[in-house]
Amino acid sequence: MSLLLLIEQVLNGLQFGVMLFLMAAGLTLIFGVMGLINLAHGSLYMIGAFCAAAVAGATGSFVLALVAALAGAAIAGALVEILVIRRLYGKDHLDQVLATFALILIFSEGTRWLFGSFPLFLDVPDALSGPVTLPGGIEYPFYRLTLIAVGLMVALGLFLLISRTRIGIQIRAGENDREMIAALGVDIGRLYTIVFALGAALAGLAGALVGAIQSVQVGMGEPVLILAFVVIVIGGIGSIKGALVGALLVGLTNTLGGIFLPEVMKLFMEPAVATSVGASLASMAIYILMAAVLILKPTGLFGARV
Amino acid sequence: MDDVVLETRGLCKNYGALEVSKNISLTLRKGEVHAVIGPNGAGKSTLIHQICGTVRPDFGSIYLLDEDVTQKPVDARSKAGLARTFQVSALAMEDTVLENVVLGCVGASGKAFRLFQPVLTDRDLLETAHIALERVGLEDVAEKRTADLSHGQRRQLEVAIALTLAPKAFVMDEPMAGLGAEGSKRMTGFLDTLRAEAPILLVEHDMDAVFALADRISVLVYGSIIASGTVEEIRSDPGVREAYLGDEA
Amino acid sequence: MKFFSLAASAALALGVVSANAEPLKVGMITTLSGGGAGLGIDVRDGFMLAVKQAGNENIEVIIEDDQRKPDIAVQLADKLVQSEKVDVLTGIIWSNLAMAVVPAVTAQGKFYLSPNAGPSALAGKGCHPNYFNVAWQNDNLHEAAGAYAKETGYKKSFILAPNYPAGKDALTGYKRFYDGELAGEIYTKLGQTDYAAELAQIRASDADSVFFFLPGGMGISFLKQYADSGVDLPVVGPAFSFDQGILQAVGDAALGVKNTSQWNKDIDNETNKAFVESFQAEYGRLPSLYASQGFDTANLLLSAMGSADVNDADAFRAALLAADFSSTRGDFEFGPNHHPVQDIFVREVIKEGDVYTNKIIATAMTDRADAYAAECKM
Amino acid sequence: MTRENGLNMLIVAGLVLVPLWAFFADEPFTITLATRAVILAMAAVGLNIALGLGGLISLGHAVFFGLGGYAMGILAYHAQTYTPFVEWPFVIEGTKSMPIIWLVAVVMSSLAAFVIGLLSLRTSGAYFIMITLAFGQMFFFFSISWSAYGGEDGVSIYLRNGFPGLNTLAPIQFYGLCFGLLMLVLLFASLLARSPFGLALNAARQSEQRVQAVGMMPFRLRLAAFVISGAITGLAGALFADLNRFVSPAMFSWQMSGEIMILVILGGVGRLYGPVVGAIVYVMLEHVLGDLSDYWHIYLGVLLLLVVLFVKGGIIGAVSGRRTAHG
Repeated sequence: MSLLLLIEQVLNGLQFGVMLFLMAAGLTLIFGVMGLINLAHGSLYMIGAFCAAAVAGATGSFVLALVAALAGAAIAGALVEILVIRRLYGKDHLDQVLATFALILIFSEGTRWLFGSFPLFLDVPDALSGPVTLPGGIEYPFYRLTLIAVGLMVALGLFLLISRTRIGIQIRAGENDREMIAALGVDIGRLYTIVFALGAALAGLAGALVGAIQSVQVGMGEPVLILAFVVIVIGGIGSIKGALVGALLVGLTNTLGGIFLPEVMKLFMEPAVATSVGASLASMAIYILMAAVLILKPTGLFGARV
Repeated sequence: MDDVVLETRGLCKNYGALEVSKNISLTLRKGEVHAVIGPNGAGKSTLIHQICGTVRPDFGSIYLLDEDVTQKPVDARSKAGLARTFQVSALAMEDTVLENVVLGCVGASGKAFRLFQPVLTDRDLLETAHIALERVGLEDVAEKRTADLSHGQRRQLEVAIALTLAPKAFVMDEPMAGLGAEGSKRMTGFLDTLRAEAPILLVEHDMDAVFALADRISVLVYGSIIASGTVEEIRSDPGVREAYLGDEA
Repeated sequence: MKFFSLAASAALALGVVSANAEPLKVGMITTLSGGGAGLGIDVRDGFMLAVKQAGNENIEVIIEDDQRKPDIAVQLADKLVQSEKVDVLTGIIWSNLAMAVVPAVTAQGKFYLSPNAGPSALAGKGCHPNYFNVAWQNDNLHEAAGAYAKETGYKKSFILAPNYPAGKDALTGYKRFYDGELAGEIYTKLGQTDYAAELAQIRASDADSVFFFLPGGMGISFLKQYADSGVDLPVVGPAFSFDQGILQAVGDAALGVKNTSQWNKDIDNETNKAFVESFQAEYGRLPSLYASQGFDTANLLLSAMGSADVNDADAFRAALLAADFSSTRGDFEFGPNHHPVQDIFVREVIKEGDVYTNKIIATAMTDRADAYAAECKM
Repeated sequence: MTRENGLNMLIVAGLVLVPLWAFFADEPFTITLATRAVILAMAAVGLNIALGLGGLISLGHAVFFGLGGYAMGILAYHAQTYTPFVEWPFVIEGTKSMPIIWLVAVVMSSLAAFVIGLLSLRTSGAYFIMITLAFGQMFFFFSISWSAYGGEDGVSIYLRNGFPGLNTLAPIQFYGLCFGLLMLVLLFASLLARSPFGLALNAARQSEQRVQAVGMMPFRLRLAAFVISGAITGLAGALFADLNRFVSPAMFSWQMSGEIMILVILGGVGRLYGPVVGAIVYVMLEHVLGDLSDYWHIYLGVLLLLVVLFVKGGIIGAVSGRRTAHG
């Protein structure tokens, strides 16, 4: 395998990881601040993609589609927080898991009821379509490159938001000591709604961005949701830095594992079997990674609290 | 010394730059109550954690009946004869008082992996449990849910569970806290009789109780033992008066 | 108690019970909710359109949703057989669900007509006199793709499919008729939606063509990313990723792609024309491959009903085997293992006005049966 | 007799009478549904030991359910194709005998639970939920690509396996077998809850420190509970596969884990009969709502949400009026 191909594959892993980060960041924030396990986060991803597809279909503008995705997911997130999630903060994880599982059912079938059972169309905008040639002669899709850039910018923005702004201070305080922020005179209810909507918006953005190169359909959120959980658990629940590191780890493991494991297997067995066994191992790779991390560090790489 | 039951030798523990235990050596002998006192933040809790095994010391060792238990986990120390009561009650709040005490009996009897005989029909366990309850005066509330007990009653329950272990040594973390004057007095009387069964390492803020019970007192300030001796010696130690007792006496 | 009996009798029933004759009861188990519901809905709509057009009062169809879960499908089959006492079952979309349901159902003496799934086990050693496949054996469309690749003169194909039995069958089927070299052979994760890594491998290889089998959302994702990757090799695939329901979501990315199918809306015969027209009129959308299969399945059944009584199993079986109905595909007959012997076409994706659809450009295989018929003993 | 006990007896009576009525009324499908409820209940009773007594929120119990299913699928597959399961170093034949299949199912799922527990119980809280989920996904993806036993297609068994002295093909007899096993498992679970082990496990859930301080290792208690829990769910898996005469990777999916958990929560966590009520209600809902609309998942979702938000202690908690399961 040539070096150029390897570099291209690393870029692919990076792009996948960065998109996972958008999902995982919201998930980990919500867990960190409110102590909530939100299985319905994948539904917000789906809502983002559907909003984008609907608006892009109506207006033809990708920028408007992204705005719609952000707004749609944020509004859905805020609504759900106020109507349902709010009542779950005090409850144990078990109730949260069940209630948010119920939300998945409602969102998925609701979306199917509104948009039908067939996938929706959402495409890469013309300005970003097609490949570009990178230094060294690598041809790489421009859109994916853009995704990496957008993801890294959002990550940077999140770090700035949390380290520099007033709401960031409140979020950090909330992660450390819930009673403290009440003592600081912060309206906790409002803070929680904002954090939830922020997480939802990030998920919606990810859904719209990824939807352009994938299939916009009901149920698209759950596989990503599970991966995002793997990410935040590897990184340590509640840690944005952990989410970023975990997302890149998972992205790279997933992409590179899929390429190298079959090759490695070919050293031991005949090609046809190796391809199949290697592919099976590759599909289990990230879960093996996660189990290994947890066995060595039971609270993840950057996690403090249990 | 043959009659030493529990001993720490040169315990050191740092949390980053903060030294919470500095070379702590102390002994607990047969038949005595050895009180450890000191201001808040002096490192009393960390000391107890190390003795009971929830925190590992950086240096130094802990001996229980001449056996080095420094590397042993909590449950092994308990099995070896160390009974502990907690500062903040650690009880199964949803269970009844009796069940909590029986839990101690189960641990002591090694019956934890019996899967079939209902625990509340095991006569041996029940007898031990009832005796323990009677001794601390909780017999009347045996069937009550633990969550419904008063703060003082939970203290008593902690002691009752410790009794079921028939330990070689007690480590008690503020057993008087929240008891009130009357309860405190009764607990003091009870602990006074208990020392004959097994010696008590007592961490306590209630100075009346300490002076009434302790055979020896060690004073812990900023992670170090600054003085150790009989009640009289400590009362008259100028260093102690200055560092600690001064404000309270 | 009341609850149970209520539940058992509250199934959706269509058709009118005729006064003198006991109507033939058909149980349809198909996927109507959750992922993949689009396919089940098409099969159901195609089937019911034929039933409606026939105006036959002696047929009663009970439709159940399997949610694409094998255990639910088995449970529904039990219900239809035990409580509803149906004579014929049909409707299942997915091979794994078919494998869960069909052997047990046929063992109980019921007829099963498959409108879609055709796993190799049921075509070969596990064939059964009461099992008829009206669509295709699973390998067929892949074989046709391989034959087309050979015909076109591709010498180095890069082939990929998900890592599950149908995926392996697909690659095997393609290789059965394709005789060039392989530039690469990849099994992807089932449900995978990002194919960047595979596309990089395709680009890095010296392939002259790409064959893929990625049903549902996987195929949509692959095609969009393929179009965006700058790889410019000809693509061949089975019809599943270029179906009417899916194409609109793929858009321009699919234009020009060759795919193999036993049906298309432009097959020139009266039945097909009427079917396409009436389906559009009834449901307001173009019919899909699956709809045509549902439609044919119903017509096969109706034709058998016309000449035999379902209670006389042997006669009814013979009537089914005769396949005396006019198919949307034109010629239609069954082979000895009760799987179709039919022509398979090559289609190209085109745009008609605003709608993406297919047109037939060639015939890949004529009178193709399947590779497993010889193993079938019945 | 408390209201909860009364309710429990009512449930048992229902589980006896409804299928009997269905038998005489010639409604075999009702018996099939009841069998499904009883088997799912058993899987959930298994989970309830880890979840209710041990406080271990496992989102990976489908692993054991699936292993039980595959134990049945693989053994019966070899028996029906007359191929030995293992040829070397010694020949092991497949079997169509339920008792042997159950034994294998229980042993396999216990072993898996032991290994998974050993690794997972080092973590707690949300991490435990997620690591068990990860193990589930590993098994799921492995089984999908394991072509020897059908991969995603699964394994189909043409005839239900046999039990000495019974005709398991008759729905009522197979139901009786499953019901009998459920009763045995419930008896075992009730003994376990009241045993010294149950007391200690339950206490470890409430205060880990306390249990350690009286000389027991919470880790070992939990591991034992996890193994017992996995074994019961595994047994249920073998029965479930036999009910469907089919096993596939769907039994390993995380939705399956979630479903088993829903049964427990719906009925009441930590209550002996909670999983049983949960399973009965769930199977009925699945059935009734499924007929109402293609979009019945919405109703199911809303219903579950209402239970979580407004009904403390699940259905049993609501009916019996006692809000907590213990004490």
